[in-house]
Amino acid sequence: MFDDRPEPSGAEPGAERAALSAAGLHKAYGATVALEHADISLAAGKVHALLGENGAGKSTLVRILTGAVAPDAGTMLLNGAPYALQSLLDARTRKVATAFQELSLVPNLSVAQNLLLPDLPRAFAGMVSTRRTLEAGAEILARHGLERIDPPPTVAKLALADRQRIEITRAIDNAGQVLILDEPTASLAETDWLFDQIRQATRRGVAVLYISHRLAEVREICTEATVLRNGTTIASVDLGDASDGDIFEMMVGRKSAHERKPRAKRPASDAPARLAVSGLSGHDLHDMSFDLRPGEILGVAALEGQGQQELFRMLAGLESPHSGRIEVDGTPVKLSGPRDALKTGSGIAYLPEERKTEGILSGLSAATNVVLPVMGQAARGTLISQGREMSVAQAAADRVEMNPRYLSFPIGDLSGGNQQKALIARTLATGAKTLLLFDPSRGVDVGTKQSIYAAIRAFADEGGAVLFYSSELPEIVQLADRCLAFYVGRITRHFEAAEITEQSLVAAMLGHVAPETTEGVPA
Amino acid sequence: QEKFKVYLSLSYSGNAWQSEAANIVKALAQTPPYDEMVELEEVISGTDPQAQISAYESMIDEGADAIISFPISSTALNRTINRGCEEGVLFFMYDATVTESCAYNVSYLSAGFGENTAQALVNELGGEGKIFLSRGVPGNSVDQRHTDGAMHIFGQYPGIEVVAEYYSYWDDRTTQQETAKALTAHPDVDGIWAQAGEYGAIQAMLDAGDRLVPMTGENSAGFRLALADPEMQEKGLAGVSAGSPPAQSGYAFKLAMEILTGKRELEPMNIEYPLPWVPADAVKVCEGDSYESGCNVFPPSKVPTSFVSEVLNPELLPEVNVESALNGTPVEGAEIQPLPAEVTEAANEPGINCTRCDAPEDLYKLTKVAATVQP
Amino acid sequence: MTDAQLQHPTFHDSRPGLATRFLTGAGLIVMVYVLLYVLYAVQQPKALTSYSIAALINNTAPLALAAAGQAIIVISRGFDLSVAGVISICNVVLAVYPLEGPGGAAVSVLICLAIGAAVGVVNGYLVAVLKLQSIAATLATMIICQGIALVILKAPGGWVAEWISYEMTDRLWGVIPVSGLVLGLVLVIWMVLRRSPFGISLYAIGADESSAALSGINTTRVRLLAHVVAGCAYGLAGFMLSAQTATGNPSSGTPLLMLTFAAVALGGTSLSGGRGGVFATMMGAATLTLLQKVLFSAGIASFYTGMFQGAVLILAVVFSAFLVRLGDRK
Amino acid sequence: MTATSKTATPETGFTQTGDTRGSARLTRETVSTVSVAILCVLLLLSARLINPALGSWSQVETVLVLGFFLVVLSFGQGVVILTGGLDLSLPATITMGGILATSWVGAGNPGEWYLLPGVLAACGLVGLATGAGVLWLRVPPFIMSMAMSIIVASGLLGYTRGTPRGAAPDAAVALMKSQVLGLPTPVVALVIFAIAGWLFQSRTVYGRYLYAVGTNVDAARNAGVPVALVRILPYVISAVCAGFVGIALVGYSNGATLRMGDDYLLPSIAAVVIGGSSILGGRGTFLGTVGGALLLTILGTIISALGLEFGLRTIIEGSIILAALLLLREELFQKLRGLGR
Ligand SMILES: Nc1ncnc2c1ncn2[C@@H]1O[C@H](COP(=O)(O)OP(=O)(O)OP(=O)(O)O)[C@@H](O)[C@H]1O
Ligand SMILES: Nc1ncnc2c1ncn2[C@@H]1O[C@H](COP(=O)(O)OP(=O)(O)OP(=O)(O)O)[C@@H](O)[C@H]1O
Ligand SMILES: [Mg+2]
Ligand SMILES: [Mg+2]
Repeated sequence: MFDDRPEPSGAEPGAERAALSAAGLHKAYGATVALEHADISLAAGKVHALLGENGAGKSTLVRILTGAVAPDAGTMLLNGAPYALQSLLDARTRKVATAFQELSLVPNLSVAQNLLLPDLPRAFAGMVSTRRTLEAGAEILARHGLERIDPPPTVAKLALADRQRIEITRAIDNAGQVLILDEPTASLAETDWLFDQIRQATRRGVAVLYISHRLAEVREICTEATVLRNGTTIASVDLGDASDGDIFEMMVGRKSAHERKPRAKRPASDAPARLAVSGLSGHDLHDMSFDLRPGEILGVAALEGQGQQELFRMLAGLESPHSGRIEVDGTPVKLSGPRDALKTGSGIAYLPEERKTEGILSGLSAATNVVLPVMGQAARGTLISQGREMSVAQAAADRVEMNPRYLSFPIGDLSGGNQQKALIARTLATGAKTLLLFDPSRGVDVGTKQSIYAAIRAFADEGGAVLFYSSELPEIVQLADRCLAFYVGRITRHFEAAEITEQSLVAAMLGHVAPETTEGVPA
Repeated sequence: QEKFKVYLSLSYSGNAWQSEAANIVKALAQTPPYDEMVELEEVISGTDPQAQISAYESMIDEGADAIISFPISSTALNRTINRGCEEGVLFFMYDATVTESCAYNVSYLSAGFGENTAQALVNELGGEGKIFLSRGVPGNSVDQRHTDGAMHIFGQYPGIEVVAEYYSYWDDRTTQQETAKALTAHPDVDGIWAQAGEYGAIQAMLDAGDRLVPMTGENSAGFRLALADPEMQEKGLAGVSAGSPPAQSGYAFKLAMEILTGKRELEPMNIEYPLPWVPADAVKVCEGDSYESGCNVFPPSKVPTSFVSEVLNPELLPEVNVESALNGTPVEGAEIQPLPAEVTEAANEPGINCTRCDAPEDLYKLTKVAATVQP
Repeated sequence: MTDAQLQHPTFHDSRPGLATRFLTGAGLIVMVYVLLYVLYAVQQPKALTSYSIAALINNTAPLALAAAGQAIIVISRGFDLSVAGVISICNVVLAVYPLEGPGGAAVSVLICLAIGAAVGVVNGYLVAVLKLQSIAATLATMIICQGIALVILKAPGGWVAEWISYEMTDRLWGVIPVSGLVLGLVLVIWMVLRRSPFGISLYAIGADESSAALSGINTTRVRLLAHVVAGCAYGLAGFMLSAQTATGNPSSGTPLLMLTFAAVALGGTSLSGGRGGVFATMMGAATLTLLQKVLFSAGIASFYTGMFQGAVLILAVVFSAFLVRLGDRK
Repeated sequence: MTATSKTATPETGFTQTGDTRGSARLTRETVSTVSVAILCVLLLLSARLINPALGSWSQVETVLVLGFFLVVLSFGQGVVILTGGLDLSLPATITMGGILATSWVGAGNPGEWYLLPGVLAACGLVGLATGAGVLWLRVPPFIMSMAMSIIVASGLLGYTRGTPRGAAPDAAVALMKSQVLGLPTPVVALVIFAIAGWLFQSRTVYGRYLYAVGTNVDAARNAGVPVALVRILPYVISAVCAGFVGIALVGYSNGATLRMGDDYLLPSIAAVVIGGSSILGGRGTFLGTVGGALLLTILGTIISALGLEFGLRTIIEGSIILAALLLLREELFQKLRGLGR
């Protein structure tokens, strides 16, 4: 099975001498083996993709390469010299920098300070010079085309996407030798900025390790790839001569299960709307009106921060609209919170945006995380029966093809993708007839993505209604029956199934008004 | 004419002792003719010396004529008191004392509670046996003085073995729990020397087994009644009730008033309050509301077991009764009676009522009992 | 919810205005203090004499210093109960081994700082290196310290050096209280610390330790250092307390324990870390001591003063939190 | 939250059945609970070295009787801590329970069967106020409960004017002084309470909610947990527990004082933390807490049997607590986890 694993020396396709190479890395967390036997080798000036299913060990490998965790076994070389790390700082001094998937910015420090940590410019008496910090920060931002972002305010005040940009910028700025990006696009709607930055870096001769579950992206920016499966390097390939099918097979160890079937046309049902929104306005929302019918999958396409967060939060009862009406199953409602939303009418279940801070309950088992909204079902009388909890959770897990083995783990120990699966399983488990999914496949591997799509479709086919936002246009194209495009808090255009193409979506997302609609803001 | 401004400054309130002492003063201040002459204000500043210092400062600023106080520390307040004296404020400390020489101390501390009760216990035990020391508050000078006195006696009797020594914070409940703990290690104890909270020790003994031992303690109604109770004596209880009398506050207040009203020149600064001393056979339950005809404890129907009996004093405080002690109310038709002219001066107790002074040789001399057994 | 703006091409400054920054900082508590002082002065004219002011500051100093140390720990997202123990030890040491004269005083200060630092190192090691929960670890060290204090001095007594007890509570040229100068000095030191990398890291680990670590901050060192610095503050508090009470008491620190937290909260420092400051905390402490005076001169029935203290505590916190939210909203 | 091994779940997963990397077996809860229990026993046995009379059954009985108070208290405290709060109002609420029990109810009162619950309800109101302040006024629990403590305490001071009156209700005395199956009632009560408390925390829906909210309020809200209820109720529970302890204490020592609660605050927190809970919430089991409470009580009885001066005793006590904390450390647990592989 490891037939085509390369020699540690690094004689992999199309590479001159390896900038950074690692061989035989092994890492176990207590009883959980995250990495079995990983080899990888990056070439200077090249972008190398690291592919693998959720939980394959990518982030663990990343943590090792950056000194965040120490490997139990294995050797690492940087430019031929042994590369042994005591701490994160070591990596930094060796000019190896990382943008982590779970961002590593300090919320209550200013953008500038975050960019410059850990060593900030000094004034007299060893004090940090605020002025020079801001200047340096502004300078870095400018260098990476983010003049838009203002150095003084605290990171907490930024939108998730901008936080990710800062994280990336910091990494790129510190990366003299090696740049590691763990799912940099997880919350970026468009990749142009990122890819520019990466290309600049490679021009400087920096070796880049790029982790993503979006093959299209990977093919666009990367030349070669290493595939991890179950913590073991399966192969290092030249992306030129590997088809998606090959890669999928290497990742999962079997032929692709789901072919991309064209979206099954559903007769636009005339059943009363599950969810009807009219004239909804709020802080970032202006006069939204649309409705969502049973059996329908309604997509939302927008650059980040166009009001979609607020819309979803309002529909989940987390924020109250300034004006406008929300109707569930034909009756106007005032939702006081997600629990209330679950209980109103046929029920509304919500998948929040930020997995780490709004989604998972890290200490608790994945099973508990899945079953929580309907704990009652797991209880015999007043007492919860472990058995039932498991079986309820498993039923839901199966619908998203999540390995039941993970159910008994603390969810915090699962890989991000598996956490995401668990959260979707939760929304399905609630039995709600309407789902609000915010970026349902964020940080999820190709195979998982297909199973999640399948689950969503199946749900809709059973008469469920789904409203979802996605930062990936292909996802919308593939999944949505209808689609709304937002720009600065307004619906710029309604798409019917046929009209949904990436081009038209992009236009609408950028505020270009389609001929037929009148309102909207010119870019 | 304009009333005297008198402050009553407690460190903390919350146990029977403190509130009885305060109530007596309140009652006296409402008893004619003082009701016309005194404006009394009570201040509870808490267990923090800082707070009492700040309270004194405020009282001085308010132009107090006299401050009657239970000081939280024997030394921490000195500088403030000194300033007060300069501004002509009269300071009277009761029970606990201060070492500042310009303040009056009215206290029984010098009367030898520790050594006398210790000797009484030794006598009961015939000079040998295992005993517990149920002490007061750790790091408190009063507790230290009592214990030193007691150990001075116990030290003379090789037959006496202190098997456990614990702090009961002068509180029934704590005494009971600490005694219970000590009993697990020493079920065979022969006697208990206790400071306030003594009634808890009795309950702990009864919980542990149907057995009591000779013990000395302070003045809780529960303890006195138990001492006199034949049933308890059956079980082996014997001993004496002595210790800190809340009545000191009343005495201090009356002295202060007599000075303010010019009825008295008070030479000695440290005045000794006589040590109450009630052996089992001397316990007598009162019918009325005050200590007439030698009775010295009130029945449970009138007071809680934690009630400190030595709050009344027929010759020093004839004006007040048990109701005054419980509620701070004056007695109908009572009038303030003049105090006996002469006062007993207290012996020097370095660090307790004087600074850089020498204790008399006979500091621990026995005043209430004689040794009936020799070492 | 400001995502939309961030998409606008127009340039946005989301910094709170000067006014709000003042209000959300030490401003509120300063105003409260001034207000209370006015109340106090109205009822008690003597309140404005330099003596009363000095007396008040003397009274405040120990709590203010102790609370300052506590604030540093709270900002780094911890609790420190050992403050009670450190103060007690310093107090009994100064009372049992008095060192006369200015020289003696200097040595005494150093001793106190050393004691505080030592305990701080132990706490720091337990919390930062051995990863014990701070509240638990410091509970243990507090108990141990109180034991040590009792071993050094069984019962209240002993004498703090005359020089310390008089000079440290005196007024320079009959006006400026020395204790006030000490507080000022500590503040200056904090100003520097806060702007030092240590200070910034302190706030960082308070807000999000793992991110701070991934950002290259040596969280272990910062935490350890924080406990040492705090320890020194406690030591100083013990020194000032001794100067004021002029005597030793093995349990002198205990009453200050809860008060330090009250002061920290009054100062608007959030107990969940990453926010707040030492100056505000000191003002909080000052407010607590002043409150006693005000309630006294207002003639509140002594039984019920607690009610007012509690209420004030809640109100102050509610109000400052409200202002902070105003600031954020802007 | 027991962990099942991969063999426990046969190849039901659609994908990645090839992932044969092992999973954790022991949970930190079990480990810390067990080790606290072991520590208790060791401590009891080692006591014999100090004094032969110790380690006897009678000592165990005393420990359990005295431990009863702390166990009940630290249940309330633990529930609050589990949700990421802290309850400093225990001392005042204990005292309140005691004072009301003696002054409202008192000895030989036929109405005690409804008056005593009334007392508990009154204490519950204090908790309700604390919880409300924490939730709606957004006052940090630490401060809110501290303030409530000060307020209630001074209220009681005023109410009793400094002298608590009356004697213990008969029911309270019966609870503390009677025997069941040849055991002191408190001992039996403790066992029942421990089991009930554990089931409540670890096996009921509400219990799970507690863990969820303690782990991450926002995530819990998104998961449909009734956050408001789950954040307020613990303070009520804690206050009721405290009130109950107040009544029990009154029954034990037949009378109330205004300071009867003071010595219980720090122990109640220590018990929870030693029992392996996180002070930040979301982690810990009640059985661990029970262990912690008993550990502290045992320590107390042994310490007081040492013939040393108080200072040294205190030092030893602190050191042993510290030792216990170090033994129950996260790292050690991680290592164990590694062994359990
Ligand atoms: N700290 C940890 N403790 C226990 N298990 C861990 C820990 N970190 C990672 N794991 C486990 O190691 C495995 C590999 O995790 P890792 O994050 O490297 O996967 P991944 O390839 O990044 O997955 P994804 O694609 O979802 O990000 C996962 O199954 C995870 O459960
Ligand atoms: N120190 C730690 N303790 C506990 N869990 C940890 C620790 N470090 C990492 N983990 C968990 O192990 C998992 C590693 O997977 P991670 O989410 O990093 O993979 P990923 O590749 O970034 O996710 P994805 O690719 O699905 O977006 C994470 O879920 C993380 O929560
Ligand atoms: Mg990952
Ligand atoms: Mg990832």
